[in-house]
Amino acid sequence: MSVITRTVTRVVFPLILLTALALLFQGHNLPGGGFIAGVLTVAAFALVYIVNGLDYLQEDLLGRTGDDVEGGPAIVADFLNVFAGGLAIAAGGGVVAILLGQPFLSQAVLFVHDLPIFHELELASAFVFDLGVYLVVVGGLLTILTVVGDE
Amino acid sequence: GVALFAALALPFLGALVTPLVYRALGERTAWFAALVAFASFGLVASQFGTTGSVSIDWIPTLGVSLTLYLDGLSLLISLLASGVGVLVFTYSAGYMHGEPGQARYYGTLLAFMGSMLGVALAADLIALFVFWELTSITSFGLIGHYRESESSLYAARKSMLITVSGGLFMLVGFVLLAFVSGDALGSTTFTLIGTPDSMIANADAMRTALENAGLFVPVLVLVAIGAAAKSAQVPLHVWLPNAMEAPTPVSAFLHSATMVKAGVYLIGRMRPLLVGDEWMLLLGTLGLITMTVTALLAVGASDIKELLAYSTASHLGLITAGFGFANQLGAETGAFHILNHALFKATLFLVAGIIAHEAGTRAISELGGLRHDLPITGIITAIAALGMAGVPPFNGFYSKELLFESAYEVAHELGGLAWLFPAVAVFGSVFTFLYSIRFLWLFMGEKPAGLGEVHRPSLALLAPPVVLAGLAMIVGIDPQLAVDTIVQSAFGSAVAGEAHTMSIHLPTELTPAVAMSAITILTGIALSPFYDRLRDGVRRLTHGPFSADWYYDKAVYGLERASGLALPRIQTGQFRTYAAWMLGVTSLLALAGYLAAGVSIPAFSDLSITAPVVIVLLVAIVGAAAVARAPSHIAGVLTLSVLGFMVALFYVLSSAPDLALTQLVVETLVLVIFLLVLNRLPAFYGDTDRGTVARDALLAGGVGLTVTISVLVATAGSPDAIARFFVERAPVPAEHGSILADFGGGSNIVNVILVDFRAFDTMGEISVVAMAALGVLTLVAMRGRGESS
Amino acid sequence: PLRRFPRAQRAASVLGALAYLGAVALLAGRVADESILVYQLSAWPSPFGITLVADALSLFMLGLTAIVSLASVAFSARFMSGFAQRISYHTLYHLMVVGITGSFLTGDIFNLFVWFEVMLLSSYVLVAFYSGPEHTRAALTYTVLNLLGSALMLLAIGGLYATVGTLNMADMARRLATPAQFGVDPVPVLGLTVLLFCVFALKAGIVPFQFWVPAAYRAAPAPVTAMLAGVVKKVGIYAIIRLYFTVFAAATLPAGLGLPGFVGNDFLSFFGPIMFVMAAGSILLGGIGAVSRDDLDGVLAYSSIGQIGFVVLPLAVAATVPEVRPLAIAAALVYALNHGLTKSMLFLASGTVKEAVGSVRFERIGGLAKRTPVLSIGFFMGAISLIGIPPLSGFFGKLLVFRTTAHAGALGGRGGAVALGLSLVGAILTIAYFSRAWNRGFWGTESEGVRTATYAPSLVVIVVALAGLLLLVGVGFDPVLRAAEAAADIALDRQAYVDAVLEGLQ
Amino acid sequence: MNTIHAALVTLFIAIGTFFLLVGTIGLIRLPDVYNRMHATSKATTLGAASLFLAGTIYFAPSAPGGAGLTSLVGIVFLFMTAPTGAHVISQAAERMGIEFAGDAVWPDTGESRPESPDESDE
Amino acid sequence: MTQFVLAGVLGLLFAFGTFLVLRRDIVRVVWGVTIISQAANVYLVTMGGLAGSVPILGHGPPDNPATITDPLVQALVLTAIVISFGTTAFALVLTYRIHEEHGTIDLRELGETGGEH
Amino acid sequence: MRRWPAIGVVFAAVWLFVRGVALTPERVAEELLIGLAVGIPLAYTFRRFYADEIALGRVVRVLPATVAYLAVFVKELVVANLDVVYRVLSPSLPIEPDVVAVPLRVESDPAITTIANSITLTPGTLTMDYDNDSNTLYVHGITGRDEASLVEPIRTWEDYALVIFDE
Amino acid sequence: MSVATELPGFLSLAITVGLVVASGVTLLAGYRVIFGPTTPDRVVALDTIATNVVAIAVLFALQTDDGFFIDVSLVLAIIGFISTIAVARYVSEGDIIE
Repeated sequence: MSVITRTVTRVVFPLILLTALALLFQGHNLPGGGFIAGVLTVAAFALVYIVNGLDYLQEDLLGRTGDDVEGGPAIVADFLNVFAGGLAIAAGGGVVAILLGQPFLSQAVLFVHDLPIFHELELASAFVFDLGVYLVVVGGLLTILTVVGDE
Repeated sequence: GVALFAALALPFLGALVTPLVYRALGERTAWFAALVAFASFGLVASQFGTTGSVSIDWIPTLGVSLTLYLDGLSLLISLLASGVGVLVFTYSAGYMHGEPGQARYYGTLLAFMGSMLGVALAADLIALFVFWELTSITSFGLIGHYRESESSLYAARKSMLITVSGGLFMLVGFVLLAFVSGDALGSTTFTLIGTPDSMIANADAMRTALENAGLFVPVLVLVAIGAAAKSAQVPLHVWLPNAMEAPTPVSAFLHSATMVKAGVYLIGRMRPLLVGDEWMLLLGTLGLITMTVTALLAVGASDIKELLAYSTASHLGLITAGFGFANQLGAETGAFHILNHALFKATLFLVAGIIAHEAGTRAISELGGLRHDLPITGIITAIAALGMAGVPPFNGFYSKELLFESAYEVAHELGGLAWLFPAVAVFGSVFTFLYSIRFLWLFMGEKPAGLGEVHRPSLALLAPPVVLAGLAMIVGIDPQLAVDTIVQSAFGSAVAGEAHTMSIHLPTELTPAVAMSAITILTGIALSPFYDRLRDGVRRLTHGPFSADWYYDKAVYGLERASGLALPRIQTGQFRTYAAWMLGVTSLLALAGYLAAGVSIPAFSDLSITAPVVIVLLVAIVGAAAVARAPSHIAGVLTLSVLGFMVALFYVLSSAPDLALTQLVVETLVLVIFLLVLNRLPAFYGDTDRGTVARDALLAGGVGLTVTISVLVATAGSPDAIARFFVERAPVPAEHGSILADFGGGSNIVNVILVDFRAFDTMGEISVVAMAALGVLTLVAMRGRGESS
Repeated sequence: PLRRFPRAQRAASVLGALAYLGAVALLAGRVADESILVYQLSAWPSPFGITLVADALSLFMLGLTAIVSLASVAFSARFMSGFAQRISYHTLYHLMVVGITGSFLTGDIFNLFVWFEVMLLSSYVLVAFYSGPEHTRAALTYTVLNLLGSALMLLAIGGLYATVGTLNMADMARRLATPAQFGVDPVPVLGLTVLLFCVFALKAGIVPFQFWVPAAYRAAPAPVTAMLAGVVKKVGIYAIIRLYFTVFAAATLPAGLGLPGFVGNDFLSFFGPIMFVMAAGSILLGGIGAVSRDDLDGVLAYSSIGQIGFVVLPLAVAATVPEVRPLAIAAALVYALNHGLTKSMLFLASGTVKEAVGSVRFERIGGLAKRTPVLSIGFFMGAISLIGIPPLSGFFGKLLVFRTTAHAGALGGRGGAVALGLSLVGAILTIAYFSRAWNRGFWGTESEGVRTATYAPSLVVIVVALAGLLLLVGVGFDPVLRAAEAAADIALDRQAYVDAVLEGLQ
Repeated sequence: MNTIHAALVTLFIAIGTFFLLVGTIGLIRLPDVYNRMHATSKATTLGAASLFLAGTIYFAPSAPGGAGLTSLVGIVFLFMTAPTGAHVISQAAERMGIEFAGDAVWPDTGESRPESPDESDE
Repeated sequence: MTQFVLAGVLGLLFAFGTFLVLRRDIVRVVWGVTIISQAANVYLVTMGGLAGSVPILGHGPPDNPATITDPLVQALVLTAIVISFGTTAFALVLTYRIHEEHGTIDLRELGETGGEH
Repeated sequence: MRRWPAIGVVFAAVWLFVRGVALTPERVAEELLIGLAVGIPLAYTFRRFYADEIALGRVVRVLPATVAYLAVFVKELVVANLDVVYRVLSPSLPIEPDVVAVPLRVESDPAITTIANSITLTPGTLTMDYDNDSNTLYVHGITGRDEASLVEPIRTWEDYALVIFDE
Repeated sequence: MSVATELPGFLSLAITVGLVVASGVTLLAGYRVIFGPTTPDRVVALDTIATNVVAIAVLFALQTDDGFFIDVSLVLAIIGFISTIAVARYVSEGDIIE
């Protein structure tokens, strides 16, 4: 279809992605979190997928020029990896807590101040959990979209 | 001591090892089996005369322990089981020559013998029940030995159904007994006999406990059903004639010596515990009715094994009647007749096997004059059949005379219609005399032409009947010897209280019992020429709905047809009915729950809801209505997304921002997926007829109503929720160290809750998302290859 | 990611199952010595964090799960096609096991919902695994019914949270025990619990929620059916026991029950008659249904409906007659255990037959006993243990059911005698349909498909191993009974549960 | 905040809601799709944009919790995507050949609609 | 304090949801399920109580613990939303697979092709 | 050495806006750094998207043209909406719709997009379709003016776009 | 939070009026969604609904004056745009990839 939507998506796409990432990062003390970030990223990819089509997504996106694996088109394989990684990160976050001697999945935030330019930012290890959730949602929903999309 | 366990374990070990032995020895496993049987016979015999009980406790919490108790009665049964076992095994070495599946046959037969020994020796109720059910399972296997022929499958199923269900009733009786023993003996035990705090040891304490718990009659009835099912009493005798399908050694073993003895053994064992006038009423009548009815049926039988099967049932009726009578003589009859019946009936079955094996047919009508080519079997049959007929000086006579004595004595002191007992006893034993003479007649007269030439049986076939006939002969000649070796102690353990010595010898003066037996013999001889007409009479009687088979077939096959028809009505396959049922039942139950709790709808107070929320909800309702009446798929999807927007707006207005965000984006993705899926589906409109729409609307209303009520009552309460903890624990406190672990560390409480407090839920539902992805992937990937790949 | 090489995948998943069994055994050891062990996830004190509670009851169920899942994983390593396993069967399967464990171990109600979802979603996929025509259809009914169930569950949980004010089960029990001082009024709670109960009944497949059972069991691949029949049913039963006997047993309604026919003023006496009717319905329907099925799966599916009736029956008796409650729950647990073991073994056996012959319709499979004596012995043992022949474990389930009903009857509890009669009828029906299935399927003339088929020995080995396990449970029944009674006592005394979970705070 | 800020904010809010109302009335009253799109894509977007501006002014650039500049991005985003949405919709509309209200001619082709690719359901 | 309007609205939503579920073609069933799960989510939100300000706080301990809608419910709802989305997506694909296998998507003759064959 | 990091920097600027940070310099600095840490990898991942974006070298030369363009854009927007409002509210609906084909002089993608969007926002016109082999826009007009006067404001936009995208 | 003491009267009035008008407008647009004769003008209606839901969200943000809702409305705009494109795409030629 016509060029206008294509260019508009090309401009809007990073904006949506940035909002999603913004929501992810400010998830801790502003309403955000893994879910919404994941779902929004999926919406962004769905947009690209709807406007430019899957093949365009495969080429320009990732240089993934495979034939489709048995589960469906090519990039599904690494969507699967994405959500497998997400699960691993989330569970890993938990296991790390076990290794530090506390019971499973206990988050702690650590404040680092007296860093040179930005004083006192707190980075919570709950963020790791958010990241896990984010990756799982992205991987899962993208897989669903792609698989459902191309038959 | 340990010999009892060895005697018990040996047959089971033999059974386990039989397939291996069969692979090594081929057909000569029979001797191996005979050896195992003989070893356990020897072990039991070595315990002769001692009465001891050994126990390993199996389940102490339930008070169940595997205790083996040996006294007269169990010694008698176990000697019979293993002795006849030895003979049957040698017999089957000749009989089963060249038949397939012998490893299976000997294994089950040995297992059966072991479990029969278990039944005889088990001293506590559960162990008894264990071996009891094992006998019925192994007999199931044995009767279904010829597993190609339809009739033996039918017989196997029938016998299993009847005996196992009888066993279940019995189990209930045992449970009740154990329950009652709880307050009779202090602690609930299952041990029936042997230890001093067993049930039999203090029987009267048990009886009083049973009476005032009002459980005496149920226990009696349940146990009687169990025993009746096993010993083929009327009306549960139907499995017996069909069990003829089993090979003859099996039927000899099962029918004469062991399985049907299990029932009467149980009766004998329970006698000191439950004896009384209900016991006499129930078992006496049951026994005597069986005796006559099956004697009649035996007269009507058309082939020799069927005749012998019915006669087994009638003799067992006799034994039950004996045990049923509440006096010492009754117990004497039972104990003595157990021995006699085993001796002559096993011989007759083996003889029947020889006849069937050599002559080739089992039909009575074309057998005759077998004494020319089967001379020794002729003598054997003479001894056994006359014993069965109760002719002096053969062994059956003494026990039948005892029955007459006890029946007469019972009639003597009860008076009134207790006189039916001796009358029915005489009536029944006339027919017993008739069919046994008929069986003997097979050897007299000359051979009909139809019979091929019968060639003489091999030694393995001939030896066991000879041994049994010899034993029967000895018992016939001086019964006193048999009595004070074994029957005396057997009878001793079947009576409550003191047992006086029994002295059996040829009658030397005219007592009423002798008169009754004389009457029987004379009328028998008188009636024997009219045998054929009697037989046809009996056959006509049992054709229609009088044969008990009819009831059984009606019950089983009727049930099958009924369920074949009824089920499609319930499991229609229509998803609508399922959902309707489910939602209907849930809403009904929920409403019942509310009503039962007497929930009160709170009074109608102010509506503290802001205006835009009302309008948004109005739009949501309109959207939902539009979805219900959407003309096309696309319209439905669009209104659905409008509904989604409205719901998201509702979240925004009720100040739940990230909820709104998620709901919105999820809504869009659902829309996208709908669109992806929709273009593949045909645009289809179900034309709806009125009735279903009305019922659906009604059901939907019910569900809506339930939800409304639950919303109303649920929001009524305002408990002090645990949310305050989250509120003051989530954000970062003012002063803090570098690492703080017991504060959430984020001012967005929802996120902190999701990620920090109940991180496990988040784990759960990201795995749900992951699985959804996998599920979709699998569904699509598995498109081509279905089941078989 | 480990999809790359299938052999390792198979081995990894069987090892996973073994590790799971090991973990359960470890937990069993720990539970044996201090009876309830509580594990505060993510270190937040318990009414606010999620607690994993491992007491004898949940461990009893976990043991059953570990065994059944090990057997069916090993079974599926051979049964499922290579492609199926590579794609996602094992991950789905393990996620289902994770869901099941989570729901057994969790201490709060929303988490229970989440794990139900995990377990349900994976079972949707597994039921729809072979997407042949009737597989998808069965999957559809199963899916939509459970979607509705989970929606209703959300309703109930939300309502419970609104009324009781907490999600933690122990905290709930505490609040319902003394509702006044928490500002909780237990009147609306009953309805919500009924809703929840329906969801659990749907999960356990009790009448009238058993519509998905015959279809789903037939559509799912054999190891999945073994899991469904053996374990997912038990999750429902466990949830019922846990919630009703520990949590809601505390609540008393001051006004008593309004409806006629329900006496007594606590929640259980309301559920007693209801469970009784459901148990009766499922026993009769299961028995009658199984008698006229003409394929092995159908018989097994309906018989599992029948057997679940036997599990619920003692629960019904427990709900109405308080004196026999521990015994009744032990009976229900023992019966659930042996139903889980036997039924999964029977489904695996029929899976083997289906995989070899192609179908399990009776007219296609005759004379299996001749062709595969070992397999048929395994099947026979399963059949007779369900019938209740000693010394297999089914007998003890039946014995305990009889004892409870007998005791209930003897103590004059209403319906004791009826329950006894009902259980006897159920037992007779079981004999009827199993003897029929055995005659049709295993004895009789050997049909064409059976003779030419090749039976995979590893599958037969698993079936026989399970049969041996049955025998082991039967013979050494004593530890099982003690475990069941420990589980029953734990399930019943709330106090230990509450202060194990919420120790130390107010 | 002093009154002129408040006055400015109320001014933009009034303008926004007014354009919103006009857009929807346009959606209701205009006869067919293309004309409706005129009203909605212009009026409602402008309404929403002015409301965003109200938000920006109301939350001064030192926004608590980052609201100020985000609404500027919102304005830019609305201005860019609204016409694209209208464009896509009108293209979809004339792709499935909805004839214009009144007299419309298609400049280069004689007949009044293009070729339609796939199935249409009625 | 109960709000009645909402109760009515929710009841109606559920009624429409089940009504759709009871239709004969599968897409409507899925719609019904979607509506029901959205209504369930709304119901959960109402359970958390509706009045009160947003549940996010600035730095430091909050000053008004009483009147924020309790965030727990929102966390639960958020989980429920994503879960119901996952299952809805799956149900949709399942209907699509059904259509592929059977060719039709209405339940009636799905019924009698089925039955206990 | 290629150009996607430039795009990354633009992303950092946009990230500044999206987070909505207070315009105090050190807040801006740290957000810029975070934006950089976020934008660069994002730009790297989607480098193929912006493979042929405008070269940054000439941005400085066309800055005045864009400012002029934006000012005219806002004026036209307000005028457009007023007369749409007038048309919609008057009871007689004075609209006579007609479609005109406008051949475009610009043929670079961003230029066309800007033209299309700005047209849609100006009074009385809506871009209906664009086919890219004959490079003409089909505009749907709602005011009854004839074709030439309808096309005339589009030309003015075009020579603005020509300056901005200078080809 | 640097707002002065309280919201000036006519501002809160303007906001409540805006809220009522906006939600009313959604009802009207919803009407068009339900009864639009052809599919595209359902889509147009949906798009309009999305936009003024965006406006409503912004208004609500103004009302509770803490700046979180702006992000929400931004996402709302994104969502509206995406769903419009998806629907338009589906309506025209059955969607998705060529």
